[in-house]
Parts: sequence; structure tokens; C-alpha cells
Amino acid sequence: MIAIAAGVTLIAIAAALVLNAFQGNVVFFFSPTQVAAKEAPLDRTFRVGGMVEKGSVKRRADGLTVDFIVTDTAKSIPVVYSGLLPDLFKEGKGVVAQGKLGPDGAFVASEVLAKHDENYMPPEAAHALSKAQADKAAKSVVSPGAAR
Amino acid sequence: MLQPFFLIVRRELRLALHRKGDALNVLVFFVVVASLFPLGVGPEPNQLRAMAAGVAWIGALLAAVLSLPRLFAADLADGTLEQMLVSPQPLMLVVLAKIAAHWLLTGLPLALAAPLIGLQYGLPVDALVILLASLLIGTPVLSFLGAAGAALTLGVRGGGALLGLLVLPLFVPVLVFGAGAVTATLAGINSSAHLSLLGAFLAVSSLIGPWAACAALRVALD
Amino acid sequence: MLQPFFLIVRRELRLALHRKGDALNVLVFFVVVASLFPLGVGPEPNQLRAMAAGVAWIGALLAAVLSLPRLFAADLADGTLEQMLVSPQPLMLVVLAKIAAHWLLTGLPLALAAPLIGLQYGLPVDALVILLASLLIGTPVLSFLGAAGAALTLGVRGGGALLGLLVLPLFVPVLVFGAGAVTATLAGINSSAHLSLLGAFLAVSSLIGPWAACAALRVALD
Amino acid sequence: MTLLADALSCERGGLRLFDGLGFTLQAGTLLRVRGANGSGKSTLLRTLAGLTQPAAGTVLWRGKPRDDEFRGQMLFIGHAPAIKDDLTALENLEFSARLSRLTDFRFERALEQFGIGRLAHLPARHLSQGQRRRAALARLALSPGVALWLLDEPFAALDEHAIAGVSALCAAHLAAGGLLVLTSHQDVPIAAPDARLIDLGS
Amino acid sequence: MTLLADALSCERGGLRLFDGLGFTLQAGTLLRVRGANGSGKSTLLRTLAGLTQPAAGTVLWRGKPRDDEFRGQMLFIGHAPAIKDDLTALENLEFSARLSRLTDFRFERALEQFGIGRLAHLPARHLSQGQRRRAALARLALSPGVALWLLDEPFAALDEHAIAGVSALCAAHLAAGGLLVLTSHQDVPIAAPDARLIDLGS
Amino acid sequence: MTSDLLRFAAPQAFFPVAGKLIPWFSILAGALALAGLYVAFVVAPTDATQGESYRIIFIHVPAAWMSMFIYLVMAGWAALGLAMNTRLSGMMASALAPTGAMFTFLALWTGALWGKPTWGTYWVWDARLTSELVLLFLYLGFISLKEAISDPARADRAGAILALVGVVNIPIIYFSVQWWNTLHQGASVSLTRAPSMAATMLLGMLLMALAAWMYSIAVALARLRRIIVERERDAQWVRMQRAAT
Ligand code: HEM
Ligand SMILES: Nc1ncnc2c1ncn2[C@@H]1O[C@H](COP(=O)(O)OP(=O)(O)OP(=O)(O)O)[C@@H](O)[C@H]1O
Ligand SMILES: Nc1ncnc2c1ncn2[C@@H]1O[C@H](COP(=O)(O)OP(=O)(O)OP(=O)(O)O)[C@@H](O)[C@H]1O
Ligand SMILES: [Mg+2]
Ligand SMILES: [Mg+2]
Repeated sequence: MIAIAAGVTLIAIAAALVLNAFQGNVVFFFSPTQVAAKEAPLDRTFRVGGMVEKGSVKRRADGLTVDFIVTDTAKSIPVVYSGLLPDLFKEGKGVVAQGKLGPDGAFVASEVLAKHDENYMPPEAAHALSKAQADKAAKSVVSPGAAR
Repeated sequence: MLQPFFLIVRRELRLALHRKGDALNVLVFFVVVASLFPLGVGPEPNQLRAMAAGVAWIGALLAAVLSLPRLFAADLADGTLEQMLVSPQPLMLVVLAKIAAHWLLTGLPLALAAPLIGLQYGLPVDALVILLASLLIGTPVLSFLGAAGAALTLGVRGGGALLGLLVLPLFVPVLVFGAGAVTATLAGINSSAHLSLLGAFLAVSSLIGPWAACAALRVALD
Repeated sequence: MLQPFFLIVRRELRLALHRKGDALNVLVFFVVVASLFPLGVGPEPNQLRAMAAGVAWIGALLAAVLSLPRLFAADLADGTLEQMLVSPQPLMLVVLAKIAAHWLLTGLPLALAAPLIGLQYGLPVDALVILLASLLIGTPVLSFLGAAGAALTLGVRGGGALLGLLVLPLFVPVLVFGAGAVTATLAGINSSAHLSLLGAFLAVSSLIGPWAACAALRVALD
Repeated sequence: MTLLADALSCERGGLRLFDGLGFTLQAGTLLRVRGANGSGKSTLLRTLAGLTQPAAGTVLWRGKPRDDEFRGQMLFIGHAPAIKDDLTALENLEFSARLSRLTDFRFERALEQFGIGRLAHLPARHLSQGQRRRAALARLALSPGVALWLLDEPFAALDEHAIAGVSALCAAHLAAGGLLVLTSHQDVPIAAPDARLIDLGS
Repeated sequence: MTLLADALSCERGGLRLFDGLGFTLQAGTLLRVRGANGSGKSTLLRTLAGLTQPAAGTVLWRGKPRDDEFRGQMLFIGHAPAIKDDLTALENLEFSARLSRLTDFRFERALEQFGIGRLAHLPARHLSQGQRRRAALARLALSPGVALWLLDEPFAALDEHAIAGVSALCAAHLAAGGLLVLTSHQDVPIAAPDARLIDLGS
Repeated sequence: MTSDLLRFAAPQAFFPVAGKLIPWFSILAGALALAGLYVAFVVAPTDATQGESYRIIFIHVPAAWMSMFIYLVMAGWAALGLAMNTRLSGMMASALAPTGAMFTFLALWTGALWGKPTWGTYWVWDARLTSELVLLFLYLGFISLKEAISDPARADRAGAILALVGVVNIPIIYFSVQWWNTLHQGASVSLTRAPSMAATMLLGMLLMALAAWMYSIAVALARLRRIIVERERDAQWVRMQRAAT
């Protein structure tokens, strides 16, 4: 009896603590919004995750160094990286960069990883989907009420 | 109810004082080495600061893993374990007492010594506090899970290496989050998430560890 | 003459394989911890490079210090040591064999594993070679002196802590010059001075250690 | 106060040691187990104590399966003396008595009764073989209230005088209505209201 | 081939155990040492073996102080069996025989002679108390060429059959001109050309 | 009903049953694997973002699923063995462990291989990857522990305790992608919402998963028969069986 009570209590405590842990950050992973809010550490390596902003990827003259912007739609942060990019690194796709904040507020990455989402579909479907989205966007410009 | 608990704890402590005290050994060693480490590595303040938590936590892991093979082995060899099983005390109480003694001899001294090392390594006060807290919450996890591993590999050929295989993977998350708490504090991030996770580990391991240890001891003495 | 030497060495190795292999444990543990260290400390390449030698040498010291209390203790407890003393083999040979086995089980594997860890930590090749060399010359010193300490504290109350007190001060110079050799190489300085000193330690300790151990064993069994 | 074993079988390493063993012991019964080395005497005693699971059969104490209460009414002393080299004879005795929840705390008297009162404060590592065995057995002097004694080779390493002392203690225990199961290679006469013998053969 | 002890005295922890002990043993002599627990039997044996230094007196082997050569002609088996739990009975026997520079390598036969041939490849931890003792004593079967046997309680933990076996081995050793010193609490008859007794009292 | 169950829980009763089942499951596994591979490499379209390299999914995901599922089944048998003291349970757990370890290794290996082109690295220490690695260690620990104890009954019980302790790890593997910010993607297939994956891709994956399942059953049963024969080699019925064949 005592054993069961103790067991249940301990499990409850564990669950509460785990839930509490999700409020915080245990893996040094920050969104651009958090970086903008100065939540990220200054002199320590951490990770930034988000989308590569459309049209932001620029290669410098040396051919190795790339500049791009990572965004979580609310805020964005410029990233500098020199090195090989993964195949899946694309504008509009998920990315995780590891590095430090430079003095100018840009993020100097030592490693850039692509994050794949859970969607798998053939190219035609992807094409159709993006077309549909574009159409929808176009329509919503014409009649904002219709989209709702 | 608690009287036999303290009886066993007291005896373990007394034995550790008399015996070729491996536990004490680890502590002495750890303090000496941690103090000497800057000599070997070179005293760059920033670098030392970043390492402090890692050094302390690795010391804790070491103390735990290396003392574990002998947690029950001596008592098995000289018949004390047998006597504990046939005594009217609930086995769970005996196991809890052994775990408590193990922690008092390895985890606690290390946790208490760690702030000293942190000071030497130039940790700021808030990080020192978190280091102490993380060790105080985290080291019992090592004792709880370790006791289960020690009991499972008792009297088994090649038990020591097997014990390492069993418990080290489970210890790694504790090390990571423990050291992470300090690093987060150094980086100016709130470390309560790390500590909560350690707390959750503690709650779960305090449930599983003693249960598994009891069951395994019965098997080992069969 | 050499046949009993190998007899004892072989048996020690076989026992280490079967027994709760503390020796193996230290090694496995060392490799795992050294691999995890970057997790705890953070993966800054420069920092890691500077630490590599220190981590390897501390591992070696640990392996030595922690295995020493049991170097003769098990044989004393079960009567094997007695048998060795009454056997027609010269005691010096027995002691040398025990020391050799101790080194084969703690010093050598660590020396061989160290370059791997050095690689992980980004040491350049010349520093790796020096690391290996310093460990190969230095770890036997630990076994020689350690055996004397272990024999002196055999069967003594509080032997373990005493042993630490006896041998650590002697081990520290070895650590300092061993790690120093690698740091020197990293800094572009010729490390042969460090290595020569280690060699001198080795020569002296190989003379004193076994002699003291023999004398102490006779006293312990009286 | 009965100990009943029914159709007990024990195995070790896949080998059957004994089969279909059954007996009932009442207050005052002495059961001596004998047999060759390795015939399973110690295994039988450990099975009765609840340390080892039998391959088949049951053991009942007062008609019920053995529980926590049973262990409070039982004393088991096996081959291993459960003596720590680093503790004194007195410390060793005190620990084992408290662990077993004995209520008689006249430790020094017990040691004296076993002829090692003078050595009570000597670390056990300095005791001779027989003195060490005496230190382990000294618990018997504190356990008259414990109903069931299970003794594995209690007379090994003891000198004649000590053997006489232990067998007198056993006889007193039996006379007071206790139960005793012991293994022994030696024939030691113990006065018992009811003496049985089991031979496990070779 | 004589062992001579002259005016031997031994102390332990500042206490004199025995005093002025003297004897001469010749080929075929059996010396049995008896006495209460703690009277110094083991200490005497260890002194003869050269493990312990006497407080006073001398021991001579073939008229000379004992040297390396002496240890090649002596076999000592003490209370501790020198058996490693993790090694098999065979491995244990092989090690001790080679350590003692015995020349007879029929290990399996020796184990069989001691009734544990079947268990030769079992780790010693699984042996019963008596089987473990047998494994330690199996060296006797390989040591007929060794002149002086010093046996401390060789019969402890053995069953009747094994005791008979060991005493037959001892008798054969004596008949072949060997010397034997043994301690024992039990009276075990051993045929000897010349049997002596020392009682160390209590 | 229960007596029936207990009868089948006896090794000698289960031995012939297992023997009859093995061919069927083997055939099923083969057929499903063929169908799955056909769908995976011929029918299923390329992926819009990953191109052809995504096809590792057809091995990776079934292997990852099986690695967790087999552990749960193994722990279930272990618990039953501890509670009911049935001999068959421990043998069942032993029979499953190597297959589970194999699938865990496969999931780790294919995942790492897949990680290089997609993420840009073979390995990161994120929660999903680390906990899966811990799973592999648990399997290996279970196998070595059982191997190290010579007495089968003791080995079964010790192994069961370890297996039960390790169960905690399974929910951590499964939910890690929701609980933490992992580099590993979230679930594409879930019970609560429609799969975010083209139908033919999903079909290929499910066929392969079914094939892995059937394979596991077939292999585990075969291994079980071997274990039964080995452990009961002195029993009357095994000797008769051997004489008969
Ligand atoms: C060593 C690296 C990896 C490990 C250890 C790993 C492990 C796992 C595990 C345990 C699962 C099953 C979890 C579940 O059912 O929810 C899983 C599922 C999956 N993994 Fe991985 N994985 C790795 C790399 C990758 C990579 C690189 C990709 C592709 C970008 C990937 C894509 C998937 C997919 C699509 C699923 C199925 C998710 C679902 O619908 O449930 N994995 N992986
Ligand atoms: N793993 C194993 N494999 C084979 N046999 C084993 C194993 N473990 C134990 N045994 C055997 O089980 C028996 C245990 O017997 P037990 O200790 O009960 O003997 P005993 O009658 O008390 O003998 P003794 O008189 O020597 O004390 C021994 O014969 C031993 O060899
Ligand atoms: N440090 C010490 N202080 C006091 N007495 C000691 C010390 N060390 C040993 N002794 C005593 O020395 C004696 C050693 O005796 P020894 O082992 O030779 O006895 P024994 O005749 O072999 O006895 P047994 O029949 O029990 O084997 C014991 O009485 C022991 O108490
Ligand atoms: Mg016995
Ligand atoms: Mg004696």
C-alpha cells in the first residue's frame, strides 16, 4: 500500500518536473525571436533554427562563404557561414545553424544542418500544392473575406 | 522501521573509514587532480571556467562507476548479504540503506567538494550554486541506478565490464543535463529546465533502481 | 627463470578477464568519458586540443590509483600471496610479474587508447606521437611505485586513503612532465627534455619499487 | 510451531541434487542432515531459510507459506561467517544481532560465553580461524527466543571445548521447545527430545 | 632430511603464544599439533614454513637455516584455500602446481582422485565448501616428491570418504620417507613409522 | 482456458507449434518484402525535396518501428516470466533480443546514412538519436547479461529485471521529437491525423513494416526452437524428438 502510494507520488512528481522542463531550454536551441529578445547567450555556441528566408541566400566572391537569413516569420536573423551546405539546404526550408553571435549581431555559423519536415510527396504534388497556395494567396489579395 | 536503516548506513560508513577506502580514495584523488588540472592544461581563465562543470561531473561519474562493482560484492563474499536476506528486515529497506550509504560516500562528498573546485576554476557565485544543486540532485540518480546494475551483475563472470555497459548509457543523460545546467547559467540562461529534468530522473530512478536491485539480489543469492 | 614470471602474468590477465574486471572497467569508462567530455564542456576545438593531454594523463593516474588497493589484497585474502611466499620462486620475480600484469592491464591499454582520444580532441600527429611516448614511459613508473605503496598499506586499517597519500605526491611529477611533454610539442618546443626526465623516473622507480614491495610483503604476511 | 517440507526437490546448474524430500519438524525436534561433500546439505538449509527457490515442492512454517514474520523467528548461520575483518568481534556481533532484531543486548557476555571475551575489541582479522567461527556463533547465545535454528556445519574449525559449548546451547534450545536443523560431518551428540537424521548420500 | 626446531617462541599482538618449543623430525615422522582455538597451532605451522618470524629460537632444515632450496622441498596448505572463485578447479590446481614447481602434471587425475573430476571445468564459485577444500588439497596427489608437508586443518569441511582419502595419502607420504606436520581438532588415525604429538594447550 | 494457456506455455507443447508456424511466417515475410520493395523502388514517386535518397525511408522506418516494438514485446514476456515463473517466457525474450538489436542497429545505421545528404551530418546528439542509441545498449546489455549467467533460470530472471528497467526508454524515443527541438523530423504517420505522405509512399512503407514484422516472428520462433532444444537437452521429450528425426 505504502509502496503503491510512494510510486504514484514519484511518478506524478516526475511528470510535473518533465512538463516544467519543457518550459525551459535544455538544448541551447533558439528561435530568431528569442535571439532578437536577447535570450540567447553571448559568448557561447548555440543553435538557431527556423526557415531560410526566400531570396536571402547570397554567395560571396570567395565562392565558399554564404550569407542568408533565418526566420521564424516573426523575427529574422542574418547568418554567415563558410563551408559545404547540405543538399537539402533550400530557401523556404527548415535549417539549424550552430555557432556564435558576432559583435555585429550576425550569427557566425560553424555548422549548418538542414531540417526536413514530415511531408513526403512527389514533385508534381509539391508543384500543385505550391501553385494552389499561390492561387489562394492571389485570391486572398483580391477578396480577403473569401479566404476565411 | 527506520532504525535498521540507520544501522546499516552507520555500519557502511564505519567500514568505509576502516577499509581500504576506495570511495574516499576517489574523492581525495579527484580533489588533487582537479586542482592540478590547470597545471597540465594551462591556466586560461575562460577555458577553465567552461571546463569546471564538466570536470566536477566527470568526477562524480567516476566515483560512482568505480565504486559500484564493490557495492554488494564484499557483502556477498563474506555472507553478510545472505544474513540481510534472511533477517526480518524488509529487503527494500536494506537496499535503500546501502544506496544511501553509497551516496553519502561518493556523491555527497563530491558535491560538497565541487564548489571549491569551481572557485579555483573561477566560476561566478551563481554558477557555483547551480553546480552544487545539480550535483545534489543528480548524484543520487547515479547511486539508485548504479545499485540496480551492481545487483544485476553480482557474481557474474566479467561483471565489471558488464556493469559499465549497463549503467554508463543511463548515466550519460545525467552528466549532460547536470553539466548543461552550469553551462546555461554561465551563458546567462535560466537553468531551471535542466534541474527539473534532473529532478524527474531522480524521481523515476528512485522508483526503478531499488526495485530492480531487490529483485536482482534475490536472484543473485538463489 | 622466466617461466614462473609468465605463469603469474598470464594468470593475472586471465583473472582480469573473468573477474569483475575493474581494469577493463577503468578503460571502458575512460574512453566513454573522454568521448563525452566534449558534451559536458562544449565542443570548442582549441579548448579540446589543450585539454587532450591532461585528460589522457589523468585517466592513466586514475586507472593506476584506483586499481592499486586491490593489487595484492585479493591474493592476501584468499591465501594466494601466502602460497607465493612459500613457493620456491624468488619473491622478486613474483612481484615483478604482478607489476608487469598491473601495467599490462592499466597503463598499456590507456597508453594505446590515448592517441584515439587525442585524435577526437584534434591533436596534430606529432603531439599524438609524443602523447603515446610519454604514456609508454610514464605509466610503468606508476605501476612500480604503486606496487610499493600497495604492499606497504596491505592489511592496514584505512589502507586505501593511506595509499593515496603515499603515492599521489610521487605520481604528480610524472603527470606534470607527461602532460608537459605534449603541451610543449603543441607549443612547438622540443619535448625531449620532458621525456628524458620521465625516463630517469622510470629507471629509479624500477629499482626502488620492486625492492620496497618485496620487503613490505614479507612484513604484511608475518 | 511446525516446519513442514513437502516433496522438496533442488537443482544446481541443471543437476538434480535431491528429490521428493519431505519431513515435519515439531517443537523440540533436531534434524541432522548428513551426506557427502556436494550432496546438497547446504542447498537444503538455504532452501529452508528461503534463500534458494526449490525446483519443486513447498515449505510451510506454522502451516502457512513463509513470510516476513517467519524470518523474525528464524536464525540461519551458513558457511560464510558474515564477519568483517575490519570490525571488532563486538561490532560484528552487535550488527548481526540488531539486523536480526534480537532483543538481548548482552553482547560482551555472549562473547565471553564463547571464550573470546578477551578479544572483543580486536579487529576480526587478527582472530584465529576457530575464534572467528566462535564470533559468528556467538549470536546463538543471544537467540534463545528464536524458534528455528538453521546451522550449516556449526562445529567446523571449533576445538573440543567449543564444540561442547555449542552442543549444550543447542540442547538447551531444543529442551525449551525450539527447532534445530543442522548439517555436520562429525557425529556430535546433542540431547534432543526428538532427533531425526536425513542422509543425502553421496 | 631432518627438520629441527629449537627453543621456538612465538608472539602475537604482544602476547606469548608458546615458549621454548623444540623437536626434531626425521624421515617418516608425523607431528600432530593440537590445542584450543587460538593456542597458536597455525602460527607454529607458519613459523615452520618461514612465513612468520619467531620471537626466539631457530628452525633448521637438514641442519642449515632455511633457504630458497628449502621452499622447493616443502608444501604448505593453510586455512585459506588459495582458490580463485573465477577460475575453474583445474585452472586453480594448475597454477598452484606450477607455482610450486611440481613436476607431475596429471592435474585431471589428481582432481579425480579427490572426487571432483566431474567438476574440473566448473568455476570454483559453484563448488560446495568441501569440494573447494578438496580442490585445494588436490595438490597433495601431485606432491609425493616433496619432502615436508605442512597441513593446517586438512580435514576441516571434508566428508568421511575424503578424510579417509587424505589420511591414506599422508600415510603413503610418510611411508615413502616424507615428513608431515599437521594440525587437527579431530582425531584422524594416520599410519606413521613415527608419530608425535604436541599439545599447545588452551 | 487458462489451463490451455499454461499448456502452451510449456516448452515441449510449444515446440511443435512453433515448428509448424515458421514456414508460414517466412513465406508471408518474403511475399510482403517483395511487394514492398516493388512499390518502394518502382511504383513510389521521387520526393519533391529529397529526390531519390528519401527511399532509405522504406528500410529506416520499419526498422525503427520494429526496434521499439520488439523491445516492448520482449519486456512483456520478461514481466510474465517474473510474475508467473513460466520457463517459456524467458526463452521467448532471449529469442527476440538479437532481432531487436539488429533492427535497432539498422535504424541507427540507415538513419545516419540518410542524415548525411539530408541534414548535412551523420550524427548529432539530439534526443531521438541518443535515446535510440541507448536502446541499442539496452539490447546489448540484455544479451550479454544473459550470456554471462550460466544458470538459465537465473539468467532469465536477471534479464527480465533489466528488460523491465529499460522500458522507460521507449516512450522517450517515441515522444522525443515532440518534447524537444530535435533535428529529427516529427511523425509523418500518426493515429490522430492523416499521414503527411503520398499514398504510394505510405503503402510501400507499410508493406515493408509488415514484412519486417513477419520476418521477426519467423526468426524469433526459429531461435526459440534452438533455445528450447539446448536448454532441455536432458529432458525426456527432447531425446525422443531427436531419436525420431
Ligand atoms: C541516426 C539517425 C536516426 C535515428 C537514430 C532515427 C531514429 C528513428 C526512430 C526511432 C524512428 C521511429 C519513431 C516513430 O515511429 O515515431 C524514426 C522514424 C522516422 N525517421 Fe528517423 N532516425 C534517424 C535519421 C533519420 C533521417 C536522417 C531521416 C530523414 C530526414 C529520418 C526520417 C524518419 C522518418 C520519416 C520516420 C518516420 C516517422 C513516423 O512517421 O513515425 N530519420 N527514426
Ligand atoms: N553451476 C553449477 N553447475 C554444476 N553444479 C553446480 C553448480 N552450482 C552448484 N553446483 C553443485 O551443487 C552442489 C551444491 O552442494 P551444497 O553446497 O549444497 O553441498 P553440501 O552438501 O553443503 O557440501 P559440503 O559438505 O561440501 O558443504 C555441489 O555439488 C556443486 O558442485
Ligand atoms: N594483534 C593481535 N593482538 C592480540 N592477539 C592477537 C593478535 N593477532 C593475533 N592474535 C592472537 O594470536 C593467536 C593466533 O593463533 P593461531 O591462528 O595460531 O591459532 P590456532 O591455534 O591456529 O587456532 P584455531 O584452532 O582457531 O585455528 C590468536 O589467539 C589470536 O587471538
Ligand atoms: Mg555445505
Ligand atoms: Mg588455526
